[in-house]
Amino acid sequence: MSEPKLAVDLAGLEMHNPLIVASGTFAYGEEFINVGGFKNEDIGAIALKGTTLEPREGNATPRVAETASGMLNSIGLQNPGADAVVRDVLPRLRAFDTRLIANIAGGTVEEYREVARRFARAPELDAIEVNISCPNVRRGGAAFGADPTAAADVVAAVREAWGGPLIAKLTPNVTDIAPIAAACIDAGADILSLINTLRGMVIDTATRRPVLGNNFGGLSGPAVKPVAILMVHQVYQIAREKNVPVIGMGGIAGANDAIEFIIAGASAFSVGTALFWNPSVCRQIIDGLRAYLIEHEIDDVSKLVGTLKTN
Amino acid sequence: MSEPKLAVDLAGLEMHNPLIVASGTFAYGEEFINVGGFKNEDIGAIALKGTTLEPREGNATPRVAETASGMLNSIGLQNPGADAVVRDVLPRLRAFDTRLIANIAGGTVEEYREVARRFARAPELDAIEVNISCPNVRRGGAAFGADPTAAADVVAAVREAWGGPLIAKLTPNVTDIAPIAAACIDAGADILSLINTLRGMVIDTATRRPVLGNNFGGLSGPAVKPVAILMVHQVYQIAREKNVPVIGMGGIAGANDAIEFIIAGASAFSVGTALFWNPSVCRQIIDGLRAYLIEHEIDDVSKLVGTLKTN
Amino acid sequence: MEVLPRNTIHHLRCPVLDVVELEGGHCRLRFHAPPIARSSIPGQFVNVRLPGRIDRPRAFDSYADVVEYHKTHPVGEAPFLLARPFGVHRAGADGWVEILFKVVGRGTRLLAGAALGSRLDVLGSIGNGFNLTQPPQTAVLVAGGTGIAPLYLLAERLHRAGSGLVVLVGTGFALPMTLSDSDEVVHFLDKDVTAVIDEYVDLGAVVRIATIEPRKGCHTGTSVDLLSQYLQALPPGERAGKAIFSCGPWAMQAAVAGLAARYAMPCQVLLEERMGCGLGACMACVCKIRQETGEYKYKRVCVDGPVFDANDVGWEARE
Amino acid sequence: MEVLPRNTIHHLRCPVLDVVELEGGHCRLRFHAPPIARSSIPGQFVNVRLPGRIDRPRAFDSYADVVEYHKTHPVGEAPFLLARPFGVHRAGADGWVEILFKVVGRGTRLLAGAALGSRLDVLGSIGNGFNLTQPPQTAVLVAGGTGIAPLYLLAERLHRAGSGLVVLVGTGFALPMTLSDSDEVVHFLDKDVTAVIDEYVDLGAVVRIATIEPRKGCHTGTSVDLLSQYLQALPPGERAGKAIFSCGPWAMQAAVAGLAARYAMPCQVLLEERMGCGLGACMACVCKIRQETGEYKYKRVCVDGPVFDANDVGWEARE
Ligand SMILES: Cc1cc2nc3c(=O)[nH]c(=O)nc-3n(C[C@H](O)[C@H](O)[C@H](O)COP(=O)(O)OP(=O)(O)OC[C@H]3O[C@@H](n4cnc5c(N)ncnc54)[C@H](O)[C@@H]3O)c2cc1C
Ligand SMILES: Cc1cc2nc3c(=O)[nH]c(=O)nc-3n(C[C@H](O)[C@H](O)[C@H](O)COP(=O)(O)OP(=O)(O)OC[C@H]3O[C@@H](n4cnc5c(N)ncnc54)[C@H](O)[C@@H]3O)c2cc1C
Ligand SMILES: Cc1cc2nc3c(=O)[nH]c(=O)nc-3n(C[C@H](O)[C@H](O)[C@H](O)COP(=O)(O)O)c2cc1C
Ligand SMILES: Cc1cc2nc3c(=O)[nH]c(=O)nc-3n(C[C@H](O)[C@H](O)[C@H](O)COP(=O)(O)O)c2cc1C
Ligand code: FES
Ligand code: FES
Repeated sequence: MSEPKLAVDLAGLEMHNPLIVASGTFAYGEEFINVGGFKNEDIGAIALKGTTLEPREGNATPRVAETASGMLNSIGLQNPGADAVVRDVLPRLRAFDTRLIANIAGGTVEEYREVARRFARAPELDAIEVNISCPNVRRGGAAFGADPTAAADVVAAVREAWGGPLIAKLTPNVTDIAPIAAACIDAGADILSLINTLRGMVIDTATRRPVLGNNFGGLSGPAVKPVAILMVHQVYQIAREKNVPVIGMGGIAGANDAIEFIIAGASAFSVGTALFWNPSVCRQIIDGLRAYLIEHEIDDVSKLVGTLKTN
Repeated sequence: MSEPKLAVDLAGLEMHNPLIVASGTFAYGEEFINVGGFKNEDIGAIALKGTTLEPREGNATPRVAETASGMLNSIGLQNPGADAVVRDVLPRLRAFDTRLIANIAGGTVEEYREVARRFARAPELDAIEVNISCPNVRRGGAAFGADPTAAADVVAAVREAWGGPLIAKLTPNVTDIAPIAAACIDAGADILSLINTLRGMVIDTATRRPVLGNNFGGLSGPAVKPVAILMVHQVYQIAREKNVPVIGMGGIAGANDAIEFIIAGASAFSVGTALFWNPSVCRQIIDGLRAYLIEHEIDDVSKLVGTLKTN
Repeated sequence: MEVLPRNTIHHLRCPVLDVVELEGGHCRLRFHAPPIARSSIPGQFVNVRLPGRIDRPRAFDSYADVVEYHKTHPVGEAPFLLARPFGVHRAGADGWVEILFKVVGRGTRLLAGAALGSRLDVLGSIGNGFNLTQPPQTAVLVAGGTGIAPLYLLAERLHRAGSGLVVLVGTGFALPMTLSDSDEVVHFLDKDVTAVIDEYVDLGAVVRIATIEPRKGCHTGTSVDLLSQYLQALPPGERAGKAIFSCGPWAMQAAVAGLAARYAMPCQVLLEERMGCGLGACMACVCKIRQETGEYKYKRVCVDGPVFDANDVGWEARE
Repeated sequence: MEVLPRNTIHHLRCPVLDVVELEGGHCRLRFHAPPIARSSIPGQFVNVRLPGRIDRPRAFDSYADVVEYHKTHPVGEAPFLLARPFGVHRAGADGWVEILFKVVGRGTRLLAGAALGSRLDVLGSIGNGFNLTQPPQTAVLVAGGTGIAPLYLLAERLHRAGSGLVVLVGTGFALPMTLSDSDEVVHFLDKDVTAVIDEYVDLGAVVRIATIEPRKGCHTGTSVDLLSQYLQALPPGERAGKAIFSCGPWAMQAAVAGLAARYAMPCQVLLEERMGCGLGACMACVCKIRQETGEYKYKRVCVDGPVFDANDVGWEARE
């Protein structure tokens, strides 16, 4: 078989392959260029670090803790603020031959809108991903993404400010993800991405304190993959009816994992935590994905999307 | 230091140590007696396999799949029905020098009540644990435990039928576990236990089918521990105000894990999946717990409960 | 079928005595486990895990030991691996047990790489073995792929009990045993089909092999073809005193069961199913089995099996 | 403090050349990594992982290789281990790199048990090393516990650059280096304090050791005590041309920084913080550092450090 097509077009977000580096695990993209073995060409897009309107300090340290097949993080959105990113960071990233996705966060609907407005001015930007897992400061800190109405409000606000591809990033910490996915689509999301991290805690039994400075954090890595696969499958049922592509993530550490997500319904996928323990993982995933497509005689990765046959 | 006290009294459920074998991982308790290295004395109580009113066949196979640091199961409550358990199983378990907890399940509130009524007749029984993770057949299959009102209904129904210690077993697949915990307490639960399994799926990329015959299943094992620890911590905040003890579980595979749960607020803890890969784990946990108490000069395990100092 | 009384399941840490790589990604692994070697009956299995080299709960000699261990060892983070079931292939009077397996995934790959002297976590022997209360005059052993492994212990015991042996093996491309050519032609097959397995020939067995891809000395086809030709050639009067014992993939065994039923031959099958506990506690490994009432019910392969009467298995319940 | 230009971070699979167990649960591990050996400057670190013996992503030579690999290897199930950071202890012209560490948890335990010839996953060298643009006349190296490890490479380079060395070490109970007794008494300490570390003496250093529990030849106390006595005894006129370099636990370094400030001595500290990526990408490893504006901001220990000017560190931000 000839080379299978790896390029994908997600509601106008055209990538030369479906691999996105996950927000928060790649900073603003500049760090990995120093790393031997990491290649720009291996990635279809970078989801930049979550950015808020004002600069944020982030949480107290320790900010990470290793867990069984995973890790907790509580970075707390340390970032220099939207203006600094638009002014200083994005222009430098032009050198990257890959798509750029801003990941935006906020404490109020207005903040989300305003951050999107700032990013909308950046010519370098290809898409905006709205991280709706953030606590809503006006409503006692429950995550926007935990409630369909709040989620829709955020997405609608960003939609007003940004005309390009709009990704709503869903949180897995919910009873039922389907109505939230539907609400985000109705509010104007072009693409859905999931999962963000699961809430968790680790206790140091010697000190009887949580290991993380912030007490609790978000679980990522291979441990969460079964949860993520199921949620992608569930969201895909809703999204495909409305022609909305899904970006899957959570625990991808090799080609086989990425393929699972694609079969479950993901048109593209993100790799986060695995970058920390294997900076060459992107190349390995793309090679493995290509090999799988060849072996299964699939000439276009898009034809693999959602091919799950349930029992 | 002299021997620390390991015996605990959870709202009348008196156990010689705080280790419970988790429901569904120990059948009706008879299987492990054949296993060399397993000792009856090592466990404070057995939570029996989930039991329904009528016998249930359970789900299609495969019913288990290994995941990163965990496993999925979709047994589907295969059980011989409450009457058979009361008539045939419980009398045989008298030989066990340990507490017996029935774990009951149902598709309607009435079924729960009726199962509890049948079990209430068994003199051997020490407590009833209500598994509220079951799908409510009258409401499109959403779990009872996903909604405070439905959860309370089930607990209240069982409360009517059973005067002894009543444990409500919470599901982690919810946006906010606190109101559900509160509702169960208000409805009459004497004890709360958590977590049941997280929903998940694994796909076989060769066949593009879910590995489990039932497509999806419940995730357990070390992978879920950070999620469980946080939820126990959250539920403990509510439960302690009402003097309701908590039983913690999810990924316990050694003494250090059990101690984490106790520090987070668990007065007792359950071990499930770890039994499958280490049938001697109960002895190891109890030995390690005792050693920890001695090292930290704690003369009663109850004094360790909820000693977490948050940062 | 009479159910044998359940024996104690030993939980042992067993040093690896030998690991031999064999043709076609197969592996023969021998470990030291006297109580298991002593008590295993044909058709029982062991549940094996390869503990991490360092990262594993172990037996403690003292509290100090436990304390030290938990200080440096976050137990929950130990590499997670459910036990893998393997039929007992052979067992020696001096306490060793052998399994024979094919590398198909993570668990078997780890086992194949086990260092000599390292310790395996073994539970065994588990399950009801083959019912041998009345050894047949002639036992017809039908194996698909690695189904050959648990059948060897059976062949040994049957041979000792005086049964004649016919062994019909189907294989993808390679067998983990010693192949030779025989001049003797067996009556129910083409004269070109002459390949035999030395280990079984040593037990006086008539052996024949089928392969999917054409291969010298082998029948091109499956073990079911071999059985079918054997039964077809068998004069009805000679069926008495013969019994079939089968092990292999589900579809193959379903076909074997069909032939056994057609020719009204007794047939015992060793089933495989994904397991959680391997101890009868989790209800993961079930299979539809006919009850005395005629009803089919889920029974546990691990402790109610893994050997069942072919007549009792609900073959159509699974594809 | 001038920030050195960032170098390439190599990602290599490095065979283990030697693992030596040392006193007090310490371990010295040498691996082969020519690009890292060549480029490492004192104070930089390597991020090391021990891949499972078999269960690890590896480099592929061909598609066939990849296909084969993914068939048998559920990659997501590889043992998960974040990389562990260790200061470069020594590096050889022929391409080896050494780290010196104490076994404190899972990662260090696995590393201490690494088989010779097995390969480590190494990222390095990372971070800005010590600023050596103007080597001091005398460098005062203050180490707490395994803080001794990264300071050795520094001592070597400073010695080569002509700096005199004073080395003050505090240790819990054992040091991973060769201890001897010296007859020479140093002016700022009791005459009973005579224990030295041969490796540093070979570089012409004045060395003294403090231990918490009384021990022959050692000062009973901490490395901070030693530094305090050294600075107190130092005539103010002799402070010029001297600089402090410190590595060890946070509280110890905070005290060292306090003394340096009191005596107006330049002081560089190598900080430790829990890391996610070790590459500057995740913002896990931050620490409050004073900016030119006077404001304290979180900076990344991995790539903005791990060495900082002691004056710039927000010591009180963490207890
Ligand atoms: C009673 C019994 C006896 C067996 N005897 C032998 C034998 O003698 N020789 C031999 O080569 N194989 C035998 N098998 C099959 C053997 O257990 C599997 O090949 C092995 O578990 C695969 O493990 P893996 O990690 O390499 O494969 P993976 O596919 O990575 O395993 C994933 C999970 O699926 C389970 N699994 C995969 N295949 C099977 C299977 N066929 N049966 C049960 N569970 C499976 C594994 O145990 C594991 O939990 C037997 C199985 C059973 C139930
Ligand atoms: C820049 C730098 C240089 C270092 N140089 C050395 C050295 O030369 N010799 C030496 O013995 N130690 C050194 N350390 C500390 C060393 O990294 C830890 O001892 C080691 O990571 C512990 O791993 P573990 O798995 O054994 O412990 P665990 O406690 O099981 O580790 C759990 C997690 O916490 C992290 N962690 C635990 N302790 C530390 C720590 N002190 N600093 C950073 N992360 C930690 C681990 O990396 C891991 O992610 C250095 C740390 C840093 C940041
Ligand atoms: C250190 C770290 C920081 C993260 N920061 C963000 C963030 O700023 N915004 C966001 O939407 N997700 C963030 N995430 C979540 C990831 O983008 C991703 O959804 C999650 O980690 C699951 O993927 P993984 O298992 O491949 O890491 C972060 C994850 C990690 C580990
Ligand atoms: C095979 C299996 C079957 C289970 N069956 C039940 C059940 O019948 N009722 C119930 O309340 N929980 C059931 N559980 C959930 C466990 O009791 C426990 O809550 C969960 O597995 C988390 O603990 P662990 O990680 O120690 O296994 C089952 C879990 C497993 C693995
Ligand atoms: S594997 Fe658990 S009952 Fe058979
Ligand atoms: S460890 Fe990730 S930024 Fe330093």
